Amino acid sequence: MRSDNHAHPAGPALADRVLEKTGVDVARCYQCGKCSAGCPLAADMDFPPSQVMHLLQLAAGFPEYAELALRSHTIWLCLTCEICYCRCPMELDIPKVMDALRHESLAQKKTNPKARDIIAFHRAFLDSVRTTGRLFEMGQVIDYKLRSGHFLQDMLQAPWMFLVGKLHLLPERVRDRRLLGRIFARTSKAKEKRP
Amino acid sequence: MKTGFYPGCSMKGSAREYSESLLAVAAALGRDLPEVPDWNCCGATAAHNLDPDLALALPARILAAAEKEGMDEVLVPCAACYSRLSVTRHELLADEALRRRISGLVEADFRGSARVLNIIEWLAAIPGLEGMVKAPFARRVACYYGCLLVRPAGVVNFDRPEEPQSMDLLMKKIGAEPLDWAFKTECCGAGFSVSRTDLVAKLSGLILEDAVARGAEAVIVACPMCHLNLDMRRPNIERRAGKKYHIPVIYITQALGLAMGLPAKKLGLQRHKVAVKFPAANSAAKDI
Amino acid sequence: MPDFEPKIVAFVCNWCTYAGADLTGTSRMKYSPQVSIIRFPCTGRIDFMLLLKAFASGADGIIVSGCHPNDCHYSSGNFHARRRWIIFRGLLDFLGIDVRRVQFSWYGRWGRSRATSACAAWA
Amino acid sequence: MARIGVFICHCGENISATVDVGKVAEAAARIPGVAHSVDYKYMCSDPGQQMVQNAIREKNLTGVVVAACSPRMHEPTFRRACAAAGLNPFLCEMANIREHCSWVHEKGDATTEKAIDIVRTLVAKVKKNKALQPIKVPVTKVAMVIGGGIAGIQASLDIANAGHRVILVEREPSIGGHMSQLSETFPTLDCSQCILTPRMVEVAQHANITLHTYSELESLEGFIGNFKARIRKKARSLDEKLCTGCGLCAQKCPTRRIASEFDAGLGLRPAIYVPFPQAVPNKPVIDREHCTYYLKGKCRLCEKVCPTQAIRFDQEDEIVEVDVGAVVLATGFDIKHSDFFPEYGYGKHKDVIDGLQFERLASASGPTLGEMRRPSDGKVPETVVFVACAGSRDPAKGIEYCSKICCMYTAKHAMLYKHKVHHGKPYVFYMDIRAGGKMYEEFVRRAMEEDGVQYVRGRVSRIFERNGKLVVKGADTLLGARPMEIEADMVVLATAGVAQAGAEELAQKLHVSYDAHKFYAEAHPKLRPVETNTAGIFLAGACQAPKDIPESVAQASGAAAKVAALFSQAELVREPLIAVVDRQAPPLYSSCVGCFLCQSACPYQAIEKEEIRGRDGQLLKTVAKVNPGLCQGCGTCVAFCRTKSIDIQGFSHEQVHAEVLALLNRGDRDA
Repeated sequence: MRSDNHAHPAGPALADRVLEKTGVDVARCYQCGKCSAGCPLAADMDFPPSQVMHLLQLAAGFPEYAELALRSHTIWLCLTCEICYCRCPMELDIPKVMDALRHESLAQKKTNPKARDIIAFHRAFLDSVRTTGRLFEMGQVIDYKLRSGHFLQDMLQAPWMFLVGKLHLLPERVRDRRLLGRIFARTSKAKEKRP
Repeated sequence: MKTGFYPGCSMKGSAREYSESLLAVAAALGRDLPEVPDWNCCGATAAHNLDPDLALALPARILAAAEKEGMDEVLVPCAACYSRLSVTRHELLADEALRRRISGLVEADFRGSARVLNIIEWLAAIPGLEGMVKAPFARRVACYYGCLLVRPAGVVNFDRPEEPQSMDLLMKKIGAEPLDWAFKTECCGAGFSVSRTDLVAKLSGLILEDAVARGAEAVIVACPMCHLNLDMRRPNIERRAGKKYHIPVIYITQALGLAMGLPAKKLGLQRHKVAVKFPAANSAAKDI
Repeated sequence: MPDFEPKIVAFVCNWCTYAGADLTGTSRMKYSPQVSIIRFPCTGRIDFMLLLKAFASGADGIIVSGCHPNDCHYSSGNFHARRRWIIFRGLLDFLGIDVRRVQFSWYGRWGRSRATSACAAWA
Repeated sequence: MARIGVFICHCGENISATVDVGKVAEAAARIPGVAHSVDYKYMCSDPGQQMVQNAIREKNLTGVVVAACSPRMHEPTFRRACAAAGLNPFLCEMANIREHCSWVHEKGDATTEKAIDIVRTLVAKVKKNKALQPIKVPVTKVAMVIGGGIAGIQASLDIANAGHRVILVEREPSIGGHMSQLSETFPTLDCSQCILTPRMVEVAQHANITLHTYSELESLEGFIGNFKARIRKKARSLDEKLCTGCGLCAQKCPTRRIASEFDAGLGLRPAIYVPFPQAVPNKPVIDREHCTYYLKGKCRLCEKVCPTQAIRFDQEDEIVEVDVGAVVLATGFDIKHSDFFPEYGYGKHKDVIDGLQFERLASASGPTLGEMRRPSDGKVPETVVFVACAGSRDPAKGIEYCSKICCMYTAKHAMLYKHKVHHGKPYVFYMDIRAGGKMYEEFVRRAMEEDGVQYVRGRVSRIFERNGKLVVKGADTLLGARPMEIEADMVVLATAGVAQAGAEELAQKLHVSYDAHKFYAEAHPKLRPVETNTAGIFLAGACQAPKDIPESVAQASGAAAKVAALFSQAELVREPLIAVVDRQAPPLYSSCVGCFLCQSACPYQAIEKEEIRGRDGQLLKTVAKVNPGLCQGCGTCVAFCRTKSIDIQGFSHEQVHAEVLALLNRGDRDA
């Protein structure tokens, strides 16, 4: 933990919450830029990974930097492909930090508008798992279209997929679906409690 | 040593041919693959992106079910599921309090006694694979590992995170010529296949560009998501790159099946977007 | 016994562990004041009967620590110490003294952090 | 009745900040036998020492305990002060209430109690101290320098010029070390071999220096002033006296395709070779692992062409025994090679080279005779990327330290490349530029401003080959950390400086301690950088930590000065903390029963047999006797002795028992 002899303005700073949840101490990052250099999507990000780490480093003294990190497009573009963690000289688990920032961004409703489709896809994915226990691809695509509004997307793919037998019309269900329901209920309740 | 089998959702849907070819090969090798009873989805990227507890709960329930069934190891052919199950097992074994909490959450006592195997580990452990080869798969191939088979290294402890060789060695065993290429473990765009197809077109395009430039005749994959992006998204890739890539993308189990002389139909080759054909002559195998 | 304050005596060799403890000081690493150090030229010099004397005089725990094998300033002192320790441990059992009350270990010259952790682990 | 003086130091506030020094002084005063107890702000200062001396005289104290810092710090200071006041120095002990108490515990009663415990322990010990006289030991005024790089050469020359004999042992066929492999050196760009070879020749021709090349230290026994070294002269398969160094054998040798170590694997050499033209001694060596004669028993061409018949195929390794008084360790360092980096291709790309290989490419005596040609196809590289911090400052790769010299030689490499390929485009990927030496910063500025070297701030994530080019994936954190790719023709990795192979084994032969990275440990990082904890063994150069040539030379001269100081005394005064076997009046003469277990335990063979004869010459008993010259005071014999007849002065049974009892305040009753 940070040495506790200087007080924090508004409770534990974002960096401390990240440390507590992921065990990653952003103070160890010496901004060598190797993660950004290897990140496949860094060019599309508003803040490449090394800059997100720097935002976290300064977030304690500058709350607006915490905002930039939580409202960034980066944390949704991150595919957790683990290249950065694999090559980080200080062995910092950056994908895990991104996960933690995503959870906080969702909890505080600060998700970047550009990431709407990505989040819609993940929500649709989990809807299918909650209801059937598995991913029912057809159902998930429909749910995604309703959430994202891209009704015409991949219209040409569907018939082909059906023809080659890759598209099932009926979902495969898990027998103990009620247990799945209870698991989802417990985890979403836990989410409310978190800051 | 009881080996369980966790197919994962995509092998029942968009990656049917991966499941067909795996089961065909397993049957030919006389290995039965009992499924984990009443298995549920591992949550893949969606779960750990949105909810930390759910990301651990879903895989924990799967592993607990496998343990209850007495399975010592579970074959997980899909790289994403393999990663989620491995990470969950690693984190729950490292933190007793977390293990107890997640076990409570899924109402099953996760012990971590079942090891998680990926497809290459499972195939490599089968003795005398070379002996089963009837029609050597004599092609120049680019073995594509993707991200999650070899990373994070501390968790999966499989092969090398940079320039892995295990799939190359397997392909050499069945007569192929694995190429030294530069995109073995670069990301294909994974879960953005539907939500950000443009990014998949970019990343998967780079992969195909390098494979073709090196003279590869096929890309070998071991993950349904990579196959989906590299094969089914080919039109998007080609539209963005402004050029055609005729290189087929096949699963390692399909390549193995072909080399063992199994019929193409049983291996699901007809379900590919990019037809699995190879230019004339240079291979003894007849044109499929 | 919430406020049980164990008295721990550390018999250390001058070249590695004593120097290690000095460096623990220069780096201001904290550990419990219950641990006190008695300096010997080498662990080879420590007569293990002295440990019984220490237990008899009220020591709760004892640390015996010197240089890593092959690093001994006198080349072989610590080998003799290790052999004596193996026999002495049997004697402790025989006498009914809990072997865990004695910790025998090597702290190399750079092991100041381990010197701290051992003391901390004990106290 | 003991009259002990206790002197408690505040050490400024290093001690008084957490220890109530007044209370310790009061408690000390109450200990039986303490006649004087006082605390003062700076005991080690002159007034502090005066207080001790005055107290000794006024209260004729029989013992002194100074409660302050570690005995390893100021024990000599206070023992000298006591001696000056007429008290035998070995009746003065240090109670370590700083490093072992005030610095490591929080302020509070427990800390003060512990300080009092420590003082009481040492007071109990001092009461049992005896007055001892130092031992005089002869000094062999011959120094052995291990390692013939610039540090070893400088140390040898300085010691030899101080009038003492030097034995220089070098593992390679020639002295010169890494410096002989360099092209030009920063910050002056003067040619490395031009400034080095004269020194090498001076070493070869110096009357006081005996040079053993292609040799390694087999073992070292003894102690400061009295070492006995055994040096293994590996067989060169050559009679050095006959050989004139004409080089005919190397020209004619048919086995020519062996990777040259001197050229860092870029050039080739024959089986019988001289590492480089200016080698000292300029005598070839036969590489028995590759020479056809040793492999298949054929050829022997070199023997036929040698004008002086100097080839000796049946030559054996030779062990040379020498007595030396001091050893200087100057074994240098090595660097990681490109195969150490998974993300840079595990060394499979021929054109991804390390710093030493670049030096060879740039060197006039190199495989490309100084022309800038890349190893794979000999083409002149148009774009070269230099990667700083390759392996250094990388805890993930087990090397967390900075190797200190790479920023400077990387700037130099970029400049040398630009001087040789004017239209070339050099890029340097860096994290921080560390150019702290004299004229260093100006040198790096010159590289940027005059030679147009492009510096990109960021670490390279990956290097891979794509249609003939090396793609360097990096990012510039000063431009928003946008990933960028440079298609380079050649990449030079400024790899981490690490310890030499075999550094650990050598350290164990010399009982010298070393750190986790196998760099030798200096006695004190700031105040005794050229000494080790082992008396008589000194350090110079990069074997202690990566450093540049100026520092290595300075350290070498420092070590040489230490050796010269050691040799300036006729005899060496050694602390009398040695073993003594009990002697008594007849008829017992000694409690020793002559089992001689102690003799088998003694690592220094310092225990001899002494026959005690009656007046009529008849042998009464044979007892053990310690040779004060050999005994090092380790005390192993003491713990072996069944009858407690042998004891170590300074750590005797009485003293140690007193300490244990006092520490556990089982009170030493007697006054």
